[in-house]
Amino acid sequence: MFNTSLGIDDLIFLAQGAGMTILVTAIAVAIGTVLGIAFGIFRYQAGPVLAAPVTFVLDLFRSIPLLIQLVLANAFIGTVLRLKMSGFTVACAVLSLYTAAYCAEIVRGGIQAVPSNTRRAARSLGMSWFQDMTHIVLPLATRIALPSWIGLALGVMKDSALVYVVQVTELLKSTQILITRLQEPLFLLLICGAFYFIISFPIARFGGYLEKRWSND
Amino acid sequence: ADMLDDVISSGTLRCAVVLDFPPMGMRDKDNKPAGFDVDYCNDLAKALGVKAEMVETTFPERIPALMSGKVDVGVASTSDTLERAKTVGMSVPYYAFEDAVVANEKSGIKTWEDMKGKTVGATAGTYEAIWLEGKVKEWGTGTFRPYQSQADVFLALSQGQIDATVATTEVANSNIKSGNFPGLVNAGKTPMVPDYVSLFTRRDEYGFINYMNLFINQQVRTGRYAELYHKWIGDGEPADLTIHGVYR
Amino acid sequence: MFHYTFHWNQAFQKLPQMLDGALVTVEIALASMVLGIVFAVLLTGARLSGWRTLSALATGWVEIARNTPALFQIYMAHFGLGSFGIHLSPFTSLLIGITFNNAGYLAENFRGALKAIPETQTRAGRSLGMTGVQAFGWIVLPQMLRISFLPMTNQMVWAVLMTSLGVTVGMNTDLYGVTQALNAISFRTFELFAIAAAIFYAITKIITFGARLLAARLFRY
Amino acid sequence: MIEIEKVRKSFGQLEVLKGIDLTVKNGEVVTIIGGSGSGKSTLLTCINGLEPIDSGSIKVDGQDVHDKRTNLNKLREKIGIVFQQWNAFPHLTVLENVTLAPRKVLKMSKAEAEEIAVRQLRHVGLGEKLSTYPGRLSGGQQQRMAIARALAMSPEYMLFDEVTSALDPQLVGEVLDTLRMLASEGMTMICVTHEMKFAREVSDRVAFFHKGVMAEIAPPEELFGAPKTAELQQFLAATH
Amino acid sequence: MIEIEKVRKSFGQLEVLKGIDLTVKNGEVVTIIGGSGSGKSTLLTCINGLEPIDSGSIKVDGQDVHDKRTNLNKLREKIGIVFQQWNAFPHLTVLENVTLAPRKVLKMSKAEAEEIAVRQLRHVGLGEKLSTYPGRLSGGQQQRMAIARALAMSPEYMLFDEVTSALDPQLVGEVLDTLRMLASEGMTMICVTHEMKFAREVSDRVAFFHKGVMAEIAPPEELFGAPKTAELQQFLAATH
Ligand SMILES: Nc1ncnc2c1ncn2[C@@H]1O[C@H](COP(=O)(O)OP(=O)(O)OP(=O)(O)O)[C@@H](O)[C@H]1O
Ligand SMILES: Nc1ncnc2c1ncn2[C@@H]1O[C@H](COP(=O)(O)OP(=O)(O)OP(=O)(O)O)[C@@H](O)[C@H]1O
Ligand SMILES: [Mg+2]
Ligand SMILES: [Mg+2]
Repeated sequence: MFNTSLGIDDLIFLAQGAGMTILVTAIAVAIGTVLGIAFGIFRYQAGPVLAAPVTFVLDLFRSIPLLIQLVLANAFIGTVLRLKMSGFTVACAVLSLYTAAYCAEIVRGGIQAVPSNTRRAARSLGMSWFQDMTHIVLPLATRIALPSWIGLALGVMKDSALVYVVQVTELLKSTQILITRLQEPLFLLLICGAFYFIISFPIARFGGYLEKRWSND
Repeated sequence: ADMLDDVISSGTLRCAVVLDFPPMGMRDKDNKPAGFDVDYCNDLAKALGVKAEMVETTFPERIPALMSGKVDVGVASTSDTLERAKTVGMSVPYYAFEDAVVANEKSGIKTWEDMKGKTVGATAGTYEAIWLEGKVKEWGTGTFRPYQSQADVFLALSQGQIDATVATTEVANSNIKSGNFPGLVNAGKTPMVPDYVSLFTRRDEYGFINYMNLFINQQVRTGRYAELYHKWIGDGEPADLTIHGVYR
Repeated sequence: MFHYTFHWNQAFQKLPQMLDGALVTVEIALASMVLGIVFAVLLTGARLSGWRTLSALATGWVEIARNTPALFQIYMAHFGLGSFGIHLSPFTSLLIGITFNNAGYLAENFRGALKAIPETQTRAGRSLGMTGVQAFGWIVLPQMLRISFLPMTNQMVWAVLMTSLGVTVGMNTDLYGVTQALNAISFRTFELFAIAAAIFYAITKIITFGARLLAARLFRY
Repeated sequence: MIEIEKVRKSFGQLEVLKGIDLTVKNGEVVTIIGGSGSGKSTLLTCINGLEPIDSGSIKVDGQDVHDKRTNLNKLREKIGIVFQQWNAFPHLTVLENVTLAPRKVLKMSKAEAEEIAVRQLRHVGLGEKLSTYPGRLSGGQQQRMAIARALAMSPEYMLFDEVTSALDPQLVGEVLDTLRMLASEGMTMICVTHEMKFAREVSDRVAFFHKGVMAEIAPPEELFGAPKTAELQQFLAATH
Repeated sequence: MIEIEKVRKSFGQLEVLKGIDLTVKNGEVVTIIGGSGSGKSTLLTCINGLEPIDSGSIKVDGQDVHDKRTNLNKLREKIGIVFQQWNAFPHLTVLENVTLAPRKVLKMSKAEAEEIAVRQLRHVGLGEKLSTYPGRLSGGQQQRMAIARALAMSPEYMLFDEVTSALDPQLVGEVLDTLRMLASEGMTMICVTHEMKFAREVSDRVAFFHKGVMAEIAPPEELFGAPKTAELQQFLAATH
């Protein structure tokens, strides 16, 4: 384990994988959050009946293994529709919707947690629905939802390990490639695990801290 | 335009290659793709006058990668089974393997028949895996485990998670020789019929399939086939790609 | 409209095999949940024990489980332990991986739930002459399980979804493994995985629905 | 002037207001008392159009609140309301709480809004707390901030819904003092309250609600001194 | 008899009880009043051993509460205590709340425990609510249930810690009535309360706590009629 044949090039190779993990995560979380906010507000505002189709579709993304979502999307886009789309694009698209599905729940919960009297106070001051949303509800919902949202973003980063099925070489896949060549599974896996941990742990802690701080006032 | 036109006009040929299958496909010390299949893809691209792009896939994913439009052609040591031919179009064989049993010394396996009752494994979705799983079922004893990649199979084998695997002679020798896996032995040939492997592309791309057939023919005629064999596999004669007694 | 001809028939013929796989998937998920809850209770106890080493070990478990990919954990359970000469079947490796993950998430949850129960509840129990253990068992624990019930349901759904990662350690009898094996032979990728998706969806719905019924029976307050 | 006529309102099956009639003249202070669930809060939220009504009419300065053509946001500018709880916008400082609506709704400049806000906050005794967040304020201070916030819109009417009932007994006094001050300044007010002493002292008229009906309405001496209905007698006895 | 002698108690740096002496005879009702943080609740939790003390001694029927050899669980069976809030076990019905301790601690049979429980619940006026969950009860009913639960252990002493202060004004009366009833039945009680009227009416003696010291103790007429210390005068003035 200590006399490894892991070279500097290999580390760069791993770093590229890590970069891919972060890139895919960043894109998915960015798009997924925007969509999630839209879906979340829609679900809250439209009521259960009108929102039912959206609710159903979003629920699918939370009820089917991500691995299958990726395989199916890949097969559908490429095999059935015969569109030429890179694995990277497919991965980002699926992960974005996957993120959006969870994010919508978080947003809806956040909005619901804003006390109705606070909203009434805003409306009573003559603010319009939109002003109430932008100045009162979303800022407050953000505070309530941010810890869960951080959890979601980290979850997406960890789940992005599955995009190897659409031929995207992210961190875990890069690690497996190096294992193939160097045959030092334990050492390489520990490096890989440590990387995820080093990114995830402080951010998760920060989320916990925010949650504690904001629930106190 | 059909795919042949598309590839030529796009300027890139995207090949599905499996890179944990030395010496056919692997990564060199710079983690760049290398191996018989990689060179073969490069040759095909050169013949078409385009650039080659290697898209790494696992064994189970190589056909889905083609079907979902991620690649134009598979150069991935793909056995030309009739089942697969229902989905993709196969060229004439461009290589032929013989398979050998690779065992962990401790298992005491000396011939392929000793595998009976043991825990064996192979790469999910490969010709060997399908044969071996069939054998385990036929024996009615022992366990078969499919792994996602050849690397995981050898990892499992060297850790002792499985007792033996079936791999092409080339892969078996290359892995044993690499010294990465102490304690592995070649336990002789299997009674499998030689494993002819083809290039594949979409089933309805006759133009392209025709082109590939002629290309394979040219590789043999020009001696490039033998040259690649010596470069990657070693001394000796490359397998005969014709089968006595039938047309193809 | 599509250039693709669906072969649903061929795929549907494999339904019995896939349903057998679904059964294995549910078995693993259930077993990993039961074990996960047991370990989570132990971990929670360890973290509150005040014994430094024990508490640090438990916290380590919880944080690793929560901060690395499940795929990584399952891979480690097979090949990581394999490096130490511990050989586990794919089934066991998968079960260990998912249990490890479940226990970590649930322990964190239990800790939060405990915090949400006012200390006066224990005090009220103790004032009635109950021992600490009695007060915990009769008063705190039931309330903790109720607060954690929804998260436990979610974790159960997660456990089902995580079984799909078993293929990386050679699992071929669960729903995803069976589907992949069938796909390797026929390559009706879309059809086969669409059916698998529908089965997974049904399983998760049955779980959430069942949990709701159970909750209505268990928690009438 | 607020004119409430035959207002009926149900939530699903439950009829919460069963035909309420009430006219509040400018400068008048009307207090509403009554048991829990008798519909007091509901009436207030109907007055500024936060809740629709089923029948009857509510007119503020002659304008029908529940007419579709009424611009409610506009109308609400002149009706301030303060609730029992969660009045503060916790993510904004005290000053921002008060300036938000003048700036966004009345489109005042920041300086202008702040000038008014500071004046109103001083008025309710919060001149020192401008850049504090509500989370750091006591409940009584939060309620006074909410009053200042409503006043900053220069409303002509103020509605108060049990503004002291979520407060610790020690803090009740400071909020009631603020209300007394407003009353003495001639603000038209409707106050729902449980504080009988306050009601007696400050109101021109006190209304007693019982199960969605305004069972009695009279000047305080009369209502408290000689309750007519058995329900009011009981209610007053219970709250001693 | 409860004998409290020179009891001192600190939380970290903060000395909360600074030498308290108090003897409560059987059948006596002692009320404790005093400002927030003066150590009233702390004293009660020390009496039944929920909190350890730093020095001094507390004896109940001659048995030292803080002696290591004392079986506290046993001792607590004869000291009932009811807190300000979160007394009810929300996951159990009213009947189960009351029978839990008799069954698990006193090892009564289910039938026996239920018989006692029903009797006590009727006693506090909850005979109709046996299979209701506490979440469905009003705050006052919850507190009365907590009292019944303590009574079901047949305690000889009852400690009450501001049992009405989390309640709506309407609900205070019903709980105080229950306490009055207990007092009239001769139960030995220590009640911490903010309700001066109640204290005056029901107590044999009233103790005034101030900053961890028992500043005054006297029969109610004397204590309320002629407060000696400036602190008590101030305190009484503030609570009018
Ligand atoms: N949004 C709502 N949906 C359904 N029912 C409601 C709603 N708001 C109030 N109610 C019901 O209407 C009735 C009257 O409520 P309201 O809040 O007006 O009473 P109140 O007189 O203000 O009582 P309190 O003194 O407790 O504040 C109650 O039974 C309440 O449960
Ligand atoms: N567990 C504890 N840890 C630290 N400090 C405590 C603890 N319990 C009480 N205190 C502190 O001890 C002091 C006395 O508290 P106590 O609850 O006895 O006062 P009290 O007289 O009952 O007041 P109140 O009328 O507000 O209930 C307070 O300053 C309180 O903050
Ligand atoms: Mg109300
Ligand atoms: Mg107290």
